[in-house]
Amino acid sequence: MELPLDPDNSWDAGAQPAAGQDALHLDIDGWEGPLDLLLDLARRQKVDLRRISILELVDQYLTYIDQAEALRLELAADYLVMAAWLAYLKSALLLPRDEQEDPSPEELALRLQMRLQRLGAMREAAGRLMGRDRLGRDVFLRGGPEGLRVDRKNLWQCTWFDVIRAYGDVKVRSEPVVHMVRERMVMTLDSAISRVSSMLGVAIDWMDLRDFLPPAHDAWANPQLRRSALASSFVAALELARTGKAEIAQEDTFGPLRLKAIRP
Amino acid sequence: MNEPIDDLVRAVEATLFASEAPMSVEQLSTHLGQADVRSALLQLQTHYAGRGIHLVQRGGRWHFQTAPDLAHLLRREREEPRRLSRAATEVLAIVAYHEPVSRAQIEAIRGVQTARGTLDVLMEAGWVRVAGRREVPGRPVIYATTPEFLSHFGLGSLRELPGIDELRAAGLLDPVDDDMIEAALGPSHAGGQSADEAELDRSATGPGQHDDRVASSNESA
Amino acid sequence: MNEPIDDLVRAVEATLFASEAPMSVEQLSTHLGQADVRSALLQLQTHYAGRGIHLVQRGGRWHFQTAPDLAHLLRREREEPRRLSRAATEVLAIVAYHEPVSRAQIEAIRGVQTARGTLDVLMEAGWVRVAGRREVPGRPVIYATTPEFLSHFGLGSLRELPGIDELRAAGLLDPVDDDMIEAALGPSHAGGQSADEAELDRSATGPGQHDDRVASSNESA
Repeated sequence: MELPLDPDNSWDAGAQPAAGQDALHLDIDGWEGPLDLLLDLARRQKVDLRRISILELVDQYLTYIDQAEALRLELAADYLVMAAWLAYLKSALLLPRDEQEDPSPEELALRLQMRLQRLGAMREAAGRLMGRDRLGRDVFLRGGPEGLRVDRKNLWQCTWFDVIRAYGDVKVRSEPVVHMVRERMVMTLDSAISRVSSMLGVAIDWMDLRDFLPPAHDAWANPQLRRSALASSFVAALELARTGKAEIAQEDTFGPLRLKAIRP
Repeated sequence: MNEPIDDLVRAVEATLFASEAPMSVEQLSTHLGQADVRSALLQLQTHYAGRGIHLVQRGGRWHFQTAPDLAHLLRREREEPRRLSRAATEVLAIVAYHEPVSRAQIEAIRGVQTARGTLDVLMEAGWVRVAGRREVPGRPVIYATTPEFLSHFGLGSLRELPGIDELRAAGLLDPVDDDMIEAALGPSHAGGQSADEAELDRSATGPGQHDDRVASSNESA
Repeated sequence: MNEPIDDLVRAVEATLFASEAPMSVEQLSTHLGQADVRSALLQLQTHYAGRGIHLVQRGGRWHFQTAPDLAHLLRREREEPRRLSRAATEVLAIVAYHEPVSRAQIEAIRGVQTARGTLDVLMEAGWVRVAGRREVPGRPVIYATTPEFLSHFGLGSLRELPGIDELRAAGLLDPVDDDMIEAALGPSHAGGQSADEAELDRSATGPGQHDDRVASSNESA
């Protein structure tokens, strides 16, 4: 019962040499399981599968199994299981009814018959399918089609407003961040020098630098302007000291800066 | 000699001739600037009916092919396509007539376990595809045929499968529900494993392992 | 509808259709049992003359091919609308406002590097063209807009583009806040640098940067 084992090849290898078991030749090659064997036996009754005699079929199957065993053929387990089940079915069909039984033996026989019909139908359908005019075997496609090609072309979309808005964005983004110093009131260095030197000219003693600033009213009340005046006056003092026109003294760190004219 | 031919008919004719693959009405229409190609297809089909080339529709896709009666002229010099094993042809028929089907349903009909390799061969041939999973416990994979299956076997649709109406009328294509499978498998599988166990085993030992009986034998039997 | 066709004509038709290469009269004849195929070929040629495919003879070999006037069907162009990227739109605007400009100038104005692909896209769109080279060291390629640019955007000439004052009036040059400036200058400037430092950084990115100051700024305050 062992058949050539070629599990990976579901394509027919073509001329398959018959197994060399001449002594055991019992027309047993090629069954695909017990159902397959049953179907073949049923076909031999030469009647419509719907009208086969199940009892006859069971007998044939059991006889077949007996023969195979007599010939010491190694039968796959499922053949034996089927034989046992069929033997049970036969006895159930023949013996007086047990009303309790469900499914009934007749129902089981019907199911078996249905399964055989179902398999028979598919086997026949497969044959008819394979026999059709098949593409590449009986009918052919065009041998050298030119082929269709679809080139994709981008259709770019953009509106006039998109363009000018983009330009505006570029302009705004790339515009340098310019910090304009707003024009504001300052005391220039020149005016500080002339103011400090003229006031030094009349001073007799040391004077605090802050005393050289203009009086803090009107425009000079502006703190920014006062700071500018202080800074300019400080630079003016340094300048006068550098040119030998004034002395600068500071007693403590951050203490008041005092100036005094150097009399030539 | 010939009456003038409609431009659209000519365009459909040229497009289908040039195409490397069958084309659906939608594909044709898209290629030809959204034209309605249906009537052109029917005109061409009629025109070519008696010729050496036919225009056919397979699974909604159209292609030209040689006339079947000229097979003897053309088959020559061409290598015979490899033949499928009987097991594979049976499985193919079951998938086609019952689709979508699970492996367990295929096995229930055939009464034997089906080697994984058998379905692989059919999928490799491009005739069978995985069509999802059935939403039942275990979520088994289900299989169905492809448009290439229809093209290859010259079927406009599955409704043209040989004898399908009779088989359906006889109840031979009724869905095999799981209980039925269990009951039906009872006799032949009593000695052995459940389908799931077999599946696990198979994935552990490699494809096709179990199917000594399937990969054998010839179609002719 | 069709008159019956001679079997040999049908055979020649199918054979040429299925053949992967053009066939000579001798090859055809050999293939078809030494039949004299010449008259069949001429019949077919006449039959197909007005159709979407023609039977033609080239260098003594016969084959079917698409009718020359339908050759455009073999290579279709499909237009896919795509929106111009922001970067490309900016570059387009700069070319339009400053043409002819070199790539370096575009980058200087945008303040960021411009991918080569961006200009390619604009040239593919047909809106920008290479307008020669500038006669300065390095002879950089300069770019300008095309007539298609004008017609696409409905402009009589580039002078119709709104000027700086008009852009400002339209609010398109409204001052941006510090966050936006920082975002534009990149993350490295986020840490509150003085304007001068930022200025130095920026002038390092390229020439032409500072000219913009003239047209810009909001010292009106």
